[in-house]
Amino acid sequence: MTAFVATIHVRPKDEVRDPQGEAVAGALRALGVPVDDVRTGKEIVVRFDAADETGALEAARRMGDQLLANPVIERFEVQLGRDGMRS
Amino acid sequence: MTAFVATIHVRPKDEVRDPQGEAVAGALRALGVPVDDVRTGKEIVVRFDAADETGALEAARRMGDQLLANPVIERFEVQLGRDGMRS
Amino acid sequence: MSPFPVVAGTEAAQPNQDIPREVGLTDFEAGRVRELLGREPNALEWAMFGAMWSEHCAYKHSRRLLRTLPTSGARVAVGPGENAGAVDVGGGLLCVFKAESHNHPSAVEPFQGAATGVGGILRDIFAMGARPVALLNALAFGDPAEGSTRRAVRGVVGGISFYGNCVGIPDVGGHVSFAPAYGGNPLVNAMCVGLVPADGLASAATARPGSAVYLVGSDTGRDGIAGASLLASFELGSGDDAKRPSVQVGDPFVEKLLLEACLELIGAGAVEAIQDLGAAGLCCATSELAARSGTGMRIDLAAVPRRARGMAPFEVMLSESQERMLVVARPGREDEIERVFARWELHAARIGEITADQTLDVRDGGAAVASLPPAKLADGAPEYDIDALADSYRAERRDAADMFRAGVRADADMNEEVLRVLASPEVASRRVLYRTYDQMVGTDTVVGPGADAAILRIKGRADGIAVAIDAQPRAASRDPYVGAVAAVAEATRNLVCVGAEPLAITDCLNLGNPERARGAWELRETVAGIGAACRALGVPVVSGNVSLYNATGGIDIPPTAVIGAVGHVPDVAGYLGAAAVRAGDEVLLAGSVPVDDWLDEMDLGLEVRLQRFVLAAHRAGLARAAHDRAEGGLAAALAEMCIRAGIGAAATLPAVRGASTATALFAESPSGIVLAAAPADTELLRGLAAEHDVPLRTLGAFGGDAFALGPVTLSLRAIADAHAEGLERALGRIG
Amino acid sequence: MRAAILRYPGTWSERDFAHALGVLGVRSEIVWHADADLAGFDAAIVPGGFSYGDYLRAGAIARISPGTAELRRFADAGGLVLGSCNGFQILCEAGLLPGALVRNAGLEFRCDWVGLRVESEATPFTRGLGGEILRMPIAHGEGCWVADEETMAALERAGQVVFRYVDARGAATPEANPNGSLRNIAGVRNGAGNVVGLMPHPERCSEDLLGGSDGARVLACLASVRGATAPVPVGI
Ligand SMILES: Nc1ncnc2c1ncn2[C@@H]1O[C@H](COP(=O)(O)OP(=O)(O)O)[C@@H](O)[C@H]1O
Ligand SMILES: [Mg+2]
Repeated sequence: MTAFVATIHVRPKDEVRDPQGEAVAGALRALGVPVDDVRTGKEIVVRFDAADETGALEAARRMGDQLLANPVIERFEVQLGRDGMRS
Repeated sequence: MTAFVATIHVRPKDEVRDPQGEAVAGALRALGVPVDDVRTGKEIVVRFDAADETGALEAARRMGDQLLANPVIERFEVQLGRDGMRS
Repeated sequence: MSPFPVVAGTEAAQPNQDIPREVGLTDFEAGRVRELLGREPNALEWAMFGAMWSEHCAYKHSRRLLRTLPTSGARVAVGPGENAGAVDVGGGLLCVFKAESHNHPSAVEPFQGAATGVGGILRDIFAMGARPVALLNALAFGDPAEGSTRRAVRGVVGGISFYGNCVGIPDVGGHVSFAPAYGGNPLVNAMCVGLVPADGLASAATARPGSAVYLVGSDTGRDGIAGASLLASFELGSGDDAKRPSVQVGDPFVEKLLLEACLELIGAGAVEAIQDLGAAGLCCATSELAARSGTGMRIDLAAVPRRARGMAPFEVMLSESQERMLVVARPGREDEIERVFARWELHAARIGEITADQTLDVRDGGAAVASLPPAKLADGAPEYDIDALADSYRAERRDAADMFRAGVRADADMNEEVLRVLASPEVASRRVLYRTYDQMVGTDTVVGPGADAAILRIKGRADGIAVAIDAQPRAASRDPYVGAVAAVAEATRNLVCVGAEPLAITDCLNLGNPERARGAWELRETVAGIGAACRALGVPVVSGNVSLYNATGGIDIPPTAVIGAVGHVPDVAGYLGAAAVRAGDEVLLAGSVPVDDWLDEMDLGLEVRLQRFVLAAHRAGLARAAHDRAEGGLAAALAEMCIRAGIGAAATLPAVRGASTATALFAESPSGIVLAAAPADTELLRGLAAEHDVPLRTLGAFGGDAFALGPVTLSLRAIADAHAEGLERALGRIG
Repeated sequence: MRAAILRYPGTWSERDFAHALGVLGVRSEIVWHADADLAGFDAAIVPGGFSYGDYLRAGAIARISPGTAELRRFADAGGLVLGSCNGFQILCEAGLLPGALVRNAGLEFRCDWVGLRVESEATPFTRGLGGEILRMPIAHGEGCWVADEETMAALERAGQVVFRYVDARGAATPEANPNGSLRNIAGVRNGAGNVVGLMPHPERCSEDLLGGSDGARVLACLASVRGATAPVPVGI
């Protein structure tokens, strides 16, 4: 088994309203930054073991599908790396 | 002015408790994924105009400092790009 | 000038059968539209009719029946028809309330569906000028052992908690049912209660020609599920993701600002008329406000602040973006309106004005895009008579509805059975759900969730209000009429159990397909049952909501009439509860004894006498505590009293000829209330019961730390744990 | 005693505080964050709510409001500041109090009654209450107080922990901790003692009718700082 670290980026789908983004945009404007648009998302960094890269990628995608993202309003992307801190 | 898009990644500092990460780790284990550790963060995607790359980077850092991250518990990183959608 | 100016649109010339169908109108309805207008509508106009004449907005199948409900009474200040109903609670104060369903959006996205359901009902209340003081919710889910149900519970409860907590309105009560039939179609009904001085009521019927119209709150985007069917007819580029309508996402923060700003302006007298935006968005709000006011309105869609680029006029008209209100300014107060909304950091866009010509004149920049009579949109839909279809249904007898008694064998260990019933998802404590709701914000909650009814004080006064919400889907699945009667009886009985006099109810009807014989019959029987119960009990219906076409896999849900009841508590400090029991108090059963065949007929006369008796006993200071017999029968009722009071009891079962022990313990016959009374008071209590012609039996006494009822002996600790942990266990949250 | 109650967009406990203080005879005024002027007030209350929806982090956007700048000036000049719930979160975000408040362990919003032990009398809000066990409601989703070890140790040394979650017998057990707060911390003060924050809601338990009146004991400390006036009548 190899130690992997996957970062799963979860964002609201483009057409879905993001009230948090709207509030942050307002706050940034109040700070004097002329922002056009703000969208907010989550990133989940998971350290885990897998047999190989294919297995790791598959596991990370399953996490996104089954738990981390709500497919009705969110989409996610996986970024995979070796876990240098552990292996 | 040029249209930029900055992604500010905000993560809990290593020594700070991350209840959300703990909960996700528990849920993933319940799903049968043997995860070692989970940390959760936010990503804020900001579209804005700046004179040049230096100015844009500075503005994005200021957003992180003044609003997007709480230095007591979080650190942040800026990733900067041109905003192809607008420019 | 012709009343219908020429309107842009290529379809205007020749009739097109596809468009009306695609916006959900039948050929008959389309014909009626053409007849009313005397011309062929353009595409946008068809879409507006399609939305306004949908079942959701027009009550086509239920309106005739709803008219049979009693809606008037000495305390009724506002009956059905407005955004919410209102009763007079004395001292110049009105209590405004309504329940509404958000089932279909919650089935698609439980969290946002439930959250926006709460948002919608809040807007109905503050559109009346009332400050919301409490929320309640009635929910129904599938089998709690299923993963999908568990996700739905988490999502729905999470959404309610997210929205209500952020706006800062306490959630004080609710009702939860579980049955497999709700698996694919959970029910999410939200109720809100507000208070307003009688002279501070706002209305959508008070706009006058010449006044300015503002659209306030969130920007308008492509949100809204109703849009989905419409989009097809406008053939937007398929695969263009950004143009697909999307799930409505709620922003409780904006709702809170909207609430405060609207109440401030209404309180200052700056608002001439006001209407919230809900289903069918701007289309519905503009046409209803104009129709109710008997005026016309001219609006310019180009003035509507948008969140998405490139929105077409029909998208702006039909968007269901949340947290928006339509506000008509009193002439001369426009600056004040703009100033106050700006201070609350909200957009207020002046989008048009009220006109005298009875036309809703919609423009997009310079171009006229729709021109329709608002009254025809709002009230012109046909009403369908479902009587013949209902008559054609042959009701089949179904199984007994008392789920617990039915499952208990005569030789079962009754100790085990009592624990099983107390821990069952139908009976177990809901605390695991409601502890995620703020129950106390506002500092008016005297009794919150977990009691028969919640009690709210009114600051500066001795009196207060009580609220309860209930449903009887199991009884209704066998007999919708009896189920509806039982739901009204239970909701009002729950008020009586805390010492409140029932004033009025709101009803939220969740039913299946009214175009099928059985659905039509269930709808008719349900409304008839509510009407009969309300007339007998003297409580009018002041508001309500109908949600049809609820089904899982083509099978309709059980007819589920959710009843929200509001009562008056003369002295909140001296409320009646279930917890004030003392050792030595007698255990009494007032009203009916548990029987097997209660579903054959409900004795409304006894229910009325029982409620009057318990209120009289409370007023005379003869009852220390009360709790009604409901899910889980007498065993659950007495156990719950013991748990709440932290005290045991030793009682016998009422002897009923022919009734088994299981029936005596678990039958859910209505019209029964367990009372606690000091031994010194029971003589007078018996006299009072006789006066009211209500049977009253002494079953035993409270005291000790054992729960003993007939053959059952359990420790207080055991019944408390079963009741406390049952729901968490059923939902798989603890092992 | 004249107290200002700060209202941000999304605040919802301001009226509750005004009512509770009124019952105790303390005059208060609700002030809007954007043009807050605290001159002339003896105390400022930062009440509960969801300022700016608590988007990003609870209290994060409120931190950059002019009201918070005014609050900082007021506190620096020795004014008394009490933050409850969202108010505590805002004070931490603003750096007026140490530590930060993150999502509850278990992630759920919790509304319940909790036990609190008063750990420090060295604040104007707890004078005479040292060691007392109080019952108060909480209602929050981000009440897990955290700080690095150094801050934590310094705080304990200086006696800046004001309230701890405890069980009925006064023990700071994990079961008594509703949100996973470090060392069961429910409330802290600044070094000078004039700024105090706590997650529970004293304004919700200031009358017996509402299930308890321990909150009134805390608010009464404030009332006694300077002579209280007669009870203020309150309507709805
Ligand atoms: N979804 C909910 N949200 C809040 N409180 C709820 C909810 N469901 C039930 N409750 C509360 O739990 C208690 C028990 O509910 P229920 O069994 O329906 O009571 P009853 O039989 O007295 O009507 C009541 O106080 C009710 O208000
Ligand atoms: Mg009841």
